[in-house]
Amino acid sequence: MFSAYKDTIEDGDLVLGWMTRTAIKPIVVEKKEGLFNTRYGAFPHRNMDKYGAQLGSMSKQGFIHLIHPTPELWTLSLPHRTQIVYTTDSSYIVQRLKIRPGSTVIESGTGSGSFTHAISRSAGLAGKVYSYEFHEERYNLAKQEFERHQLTNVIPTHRDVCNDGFDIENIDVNATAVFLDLPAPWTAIPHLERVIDRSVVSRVCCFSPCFEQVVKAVQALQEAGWVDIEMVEVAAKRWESRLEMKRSLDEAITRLRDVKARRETGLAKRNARIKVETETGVEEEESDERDAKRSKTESGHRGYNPWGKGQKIKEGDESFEWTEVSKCEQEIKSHTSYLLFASRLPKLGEEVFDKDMCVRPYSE
Amino acid sequence: MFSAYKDTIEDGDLVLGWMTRTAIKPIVVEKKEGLFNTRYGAFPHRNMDKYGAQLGSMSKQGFIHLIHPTPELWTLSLPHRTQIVYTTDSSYIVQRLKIRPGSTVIESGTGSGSFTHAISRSAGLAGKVYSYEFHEERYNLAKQEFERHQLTNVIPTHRDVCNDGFDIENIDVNATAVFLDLPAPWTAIPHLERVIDRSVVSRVCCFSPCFEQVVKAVQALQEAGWVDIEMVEVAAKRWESRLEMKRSLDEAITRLRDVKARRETGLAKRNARIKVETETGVEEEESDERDAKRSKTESGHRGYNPWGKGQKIKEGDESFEWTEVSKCEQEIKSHTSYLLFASRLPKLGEEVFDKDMCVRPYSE
Amino acid sequence: IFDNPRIQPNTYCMVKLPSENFRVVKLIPNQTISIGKFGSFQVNDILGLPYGYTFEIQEDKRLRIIQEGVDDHDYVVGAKGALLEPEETNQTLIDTSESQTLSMAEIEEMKKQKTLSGKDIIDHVIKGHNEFHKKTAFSKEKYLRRKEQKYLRRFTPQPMCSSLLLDFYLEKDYKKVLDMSQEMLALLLSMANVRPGGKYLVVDETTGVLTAALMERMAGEGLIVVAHENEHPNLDALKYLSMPTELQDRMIKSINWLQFFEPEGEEEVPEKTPEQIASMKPRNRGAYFRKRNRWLELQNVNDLVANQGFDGLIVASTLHPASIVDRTLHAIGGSRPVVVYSEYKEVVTEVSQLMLKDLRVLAPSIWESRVRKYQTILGRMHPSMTSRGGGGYLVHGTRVFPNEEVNATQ
Amino acid sequence: IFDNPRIQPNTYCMVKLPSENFRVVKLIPNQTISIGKFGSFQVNDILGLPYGYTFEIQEDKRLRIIQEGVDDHDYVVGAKGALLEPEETNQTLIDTSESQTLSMAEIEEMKKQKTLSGKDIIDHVIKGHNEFHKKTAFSKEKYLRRKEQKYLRRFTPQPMCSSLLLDFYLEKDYKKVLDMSQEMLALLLSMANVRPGGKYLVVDETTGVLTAALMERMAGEGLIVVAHENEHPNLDALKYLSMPTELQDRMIKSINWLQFFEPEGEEEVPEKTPEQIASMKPRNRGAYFRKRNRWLELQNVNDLVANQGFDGLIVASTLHPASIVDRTLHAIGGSRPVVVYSEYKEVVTEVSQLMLKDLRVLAPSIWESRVRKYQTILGRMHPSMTSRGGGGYLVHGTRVFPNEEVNATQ
Repeated sequence: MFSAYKDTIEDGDLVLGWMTRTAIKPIVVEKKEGLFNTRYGAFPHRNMDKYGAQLGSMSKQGFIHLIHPTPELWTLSLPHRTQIVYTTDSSYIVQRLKIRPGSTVIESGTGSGSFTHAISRSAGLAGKVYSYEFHEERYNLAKQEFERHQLTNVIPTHRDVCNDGFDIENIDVNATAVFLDLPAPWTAIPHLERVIDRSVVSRVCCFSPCFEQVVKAVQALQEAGWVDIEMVEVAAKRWESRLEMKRSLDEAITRLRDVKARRETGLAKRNARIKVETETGVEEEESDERDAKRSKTESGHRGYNPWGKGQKIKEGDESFEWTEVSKCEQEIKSHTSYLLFASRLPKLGEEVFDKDMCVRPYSE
Repeated sequence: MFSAYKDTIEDGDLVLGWMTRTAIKPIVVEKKEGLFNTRYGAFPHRNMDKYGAQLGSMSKQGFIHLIHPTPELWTLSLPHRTQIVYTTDSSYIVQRLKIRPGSTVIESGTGSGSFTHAISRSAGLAGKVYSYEFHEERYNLAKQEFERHQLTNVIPTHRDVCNDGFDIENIDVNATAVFLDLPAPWTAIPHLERVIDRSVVSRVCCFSPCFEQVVKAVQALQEAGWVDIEMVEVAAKRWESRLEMKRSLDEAITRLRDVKARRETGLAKRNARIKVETETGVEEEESDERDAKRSKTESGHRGYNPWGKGQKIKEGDESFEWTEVSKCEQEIKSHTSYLLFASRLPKLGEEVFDKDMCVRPYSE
Repeated sequence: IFDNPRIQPNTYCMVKLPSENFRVVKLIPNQTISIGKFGSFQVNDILGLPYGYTFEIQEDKRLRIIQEGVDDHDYVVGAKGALLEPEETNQTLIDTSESQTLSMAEIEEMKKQKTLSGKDIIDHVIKGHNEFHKKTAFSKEKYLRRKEQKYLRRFTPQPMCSSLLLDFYLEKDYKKVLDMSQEMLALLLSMANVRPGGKYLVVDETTGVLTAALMERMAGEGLIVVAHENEHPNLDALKYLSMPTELQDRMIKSINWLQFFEPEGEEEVPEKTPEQIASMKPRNRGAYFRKRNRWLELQNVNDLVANQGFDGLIVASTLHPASIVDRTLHAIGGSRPVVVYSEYKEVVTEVSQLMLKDLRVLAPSIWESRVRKYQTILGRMHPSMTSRGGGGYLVHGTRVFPNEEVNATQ
Repeated sequence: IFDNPRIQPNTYCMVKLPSENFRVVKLIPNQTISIGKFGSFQVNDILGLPYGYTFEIQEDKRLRIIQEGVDDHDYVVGAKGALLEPEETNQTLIDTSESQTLSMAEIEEMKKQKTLSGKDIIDHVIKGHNEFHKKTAFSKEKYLRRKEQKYLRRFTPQPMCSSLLLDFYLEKDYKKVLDMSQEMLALLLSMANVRPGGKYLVVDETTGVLTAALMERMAGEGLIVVAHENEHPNLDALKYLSMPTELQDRMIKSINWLQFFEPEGEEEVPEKTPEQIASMKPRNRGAYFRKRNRWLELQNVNDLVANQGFDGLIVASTLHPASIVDRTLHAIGGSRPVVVYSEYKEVVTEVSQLMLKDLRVLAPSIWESRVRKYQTILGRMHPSMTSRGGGGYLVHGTRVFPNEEVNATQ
């Protein structure tokens, strides 16, 4: 599922049932008896044929889209999204750690396992992802999920890496990329030396919400011989495109002229009526009140109404002019965590140097 | 100058000679003999009549605009702009510190005096700005400038406030707003108690580039009884509007079709020629080369050229379609300083409390 | 000048709640003000006290003043103590709804017991949470903050000002202030060089918050001409400021776009002689003065328009701003700022493009300012995890007089 | 698979200089490479060594490896020591050009003396600066960094990769990569779900950097079809990667828009019988195979187009992207990502608006990601004072199949 696309949905396949942007539910297809019940209607699994299809509910009242999982969409479908590494962070981490097909990666902790999916995808079937989790229940859940999702390159381990390190019995981990999402990364950093590949450049990223954690991690990295230590933040914003009605100044003036004319007409009428009323002895106050009400109705939406005030206008309605604008999401994630990167350069053999610690002079 | 606008330029007035966005020079007008020499030409002061005027140079080769100073434009005209408080920071500080007409403000250090101008403007003639500077030369320069600019509400003081505090002999400072742009604000904070107005809410802003400075300042503020301590950052971006040419897919296809047709025509001609050449014995290679050159010319800008390639097109040229876009400045100021705000609540008289430290029960 | 450091009767006041939300209340003496689930307090108890203090509502309705660092942040700052150890891990935490041994009904019952303070309830809730001690510092912090927001019966009166009005409308309905952030308002005021004595032509679709901010910066001197598209401008927000009506009447003049562009269309109200006035019925006399003053005001505004008498053009409008700038620029004095705010960058881009082509404006630039707030707690400093998107954009240019002779040769 | 941890002969290499600038060099054995004012080095001296180490050019041209924390940041990190005390003030500093007692000529002379290292020169310059000890920590830091950039004869070879290529083009001419930042490239690769074995339809106007990044993520498996508007696509950047030509030929296929939309216009190259081929002149035989292969490739691409065979559409183009999406969407498989990058938000907004109206795309969103780097020096941590503006935007949607029956009733 996560290592290649399918077109046809078959029994046992994972489908994301897309109702809205914020309501995406994973479905494991059982064509015989499966039924996906939502507030948009019921969807029998037997109707799920094709990834990408728009599927009508049994009652034809609603629909969903049948979406193929990707690590990014999977992240969106998780119920508890507070602990996850967002795509803007995770994509940057993958690029900076140079996680490529064939890479060996360490991740700790596993957490919800959502970032593990992204690393697994990028490391490919030729790569390996060692994912450590100290919380037993979370470890078990993640392990089951990785199996269900056939992330065959992921090796989950139940471990407190801060105390017990990253070594795995009988396995030479030899990682080139390390991601530490731990409350106290500085306690785990010294253990890395044993499990990174010292014949090439290794890279680490510590993911910490607080500044003070970063400071301690920097110290630990320096002490452990890591170089090119750099902290960054990723600031992400999502936008939606929209159409805003273009209201012209001339229309506003025309409308004011119209309102004025109608008020004056009303006033003239009113004066005429007052004259009549005075003659007939009807109280002026009462009539004033009536006039006020009437003029309110008149100056409502009956006159020149260039922008459809009081009407229900659909965005983009061709009777009006529109401006294309972009609108930022209402609430932005202004901070996820600080990202602290560092590299560990490979060991140099002694043969490289001469006695002055200079690179051995070149000889043909 | 800085407390009200003038329309007419008179002797002794300050004019900002605006050449470009990055070349703005202050001029003190001496109508008799003054001459403003620039690479855009020479501009005799006697021609400077009106603020806002576009003034041609003597040789009519160039022009400048005669701009009325404001604190913000003055900031732009300073030669050394590394030490200044940028307008996006300064405007926010003024708003958060509630600097209003009549406010008494403390500023330390004076620095280039550019922020002093903004505070002075906002505090108005009814307000006071006590500005402290420890660097004697800078103090002298600023003092002279404030006098020249008639910032009559500014009281500059040469002082190391960290060691010597803010007291001024025979003056009851009683400030309600404090701005500290110092390397070690925590050393100055304890001195504030003596000079802030304890009958109302006082507000402070510490402006520090490094995180570690902020941490120390937070400690000092807490110890000195300040509350509502909040650190913020101001991120500013400047954009320019631009027109980008809209290049349609159909035009691209038409162009490719045109190129192909002309190549095929060329090819047909060439084949015909080869036939002739073979008969006449001229070398094929030579002819190939000639053809290559010719076809290069042909496929250049002679054919269908929907976007004016190779021509000099002015942005917005009406022969083409354009999209209105905004472009961020090439280099943004991604950090100026951290802004640390806090409030000092007024002293409460004992009469406010009852014995349980509750507000005295209400009695008619 | 309309700022009073002490809480005054019959004024509006912002009340900050533990949830960080604001509520606007009018302080009518002898009344009781309910702040929802946070309880209620007597207006008289806070009158005359300074703004800014946090009060806790006691079981007997009396108010106790909270001292920051002592009572306040009991749990959060108290984290310096033993409660929150940042290096703890939550290795063994199993957080399900069963972890809380207190039932909703029990908690509700506690809330009704007036002898328990919010702090007491939180203590009980924590004790009832089986797994609390296993949480990491961060989840403890989050959990406690959520509980504080739910149970603490505290409130902080703050004086009304343009910044709080923005916060208030942004929360209620951000369209009412065109999504304008405090920092963008602040930037606008500086870029427009607002100060006492200025004369500003203003288009204000921020329910009057922009005009309120100008009033704060002008301190009773100068003129604000509000141009608008309806019969009256919507400056509702002004009512929340404790500003004398006389001052508003003197400084704020309104004119609709028809009156602005077609002043000749307004019927003149000719001056009457003292004799004529003396002979009027009192009711008619009042009407005459009102109309006559309104007429004189309009003439005054039209004089400013005709004589480039404005010290700045400030536009925050959904009515096509590019046209507004194009057609009102002639009223602005030389070297004065022109500032246009919009919720959308696309709108200010269009204005900027127009200004770039218009020789009457120098150096238009689009500005965006965004403030990022931090959780400012020693040992656990970090930027706020979430914040409002948006905030708006502005374009600033300077009104200049093109020199035709110069531009012909360029 | 084309990453080699050791420096290889005849490959391109990025050389980082003390000024933080990059230079691209080709490592031809036995040659000397000049890195401008920083000196020059022998290619052979670094061949076979790992990337990432920093070398200092000695007076005798030999290279010394710098150890970070020992040799490196001598002054800047050394600031932990006595040199820079952060609480110092510059109260008495008078910094004029006279403060430096060394003349330009003297400094130039020192630079020519091969026995002096960059560090020695900086030491001299500092000693020659009368007022240096009076500077604040910050100005010392800034001053030293400037001098380091000027005098240190150091360089760091880095392996070529898409990220460095972006840095390189952004500095040289950002238009060549459409102002794309590393974080936006990274986001694009994730949103497009790029992985080994995928088949992507790509419009690449980033001089091939985008294609290079795809190649890195695909490791030799899958297909990249590059659609373009000229006779050949511009994928210049690929040449800098040490990637076998065979691999490129196998994985990257190009097609111009005319061939894409009017495949019938291409003249068929019919298969010849073995006898026919055997009877051809060798030169003609080569031409036949070339043309025939090209023809088969085009048929293959057209088959993918006709059968919704692509696993993603990735557009980074200045040719009207909304039309490109509209008219190529039919070629993309169900539930596959559609990702469009542009330097301008206005352009992706238009694409997003089109997608919103097009039932073939689900949930289009515009994304902006901006990385902020910090000066990561303990005791003086702060964000970089300046950084590049721009970086670009992308819109992401998912290709779906509208159900006409369902949409008719909605």
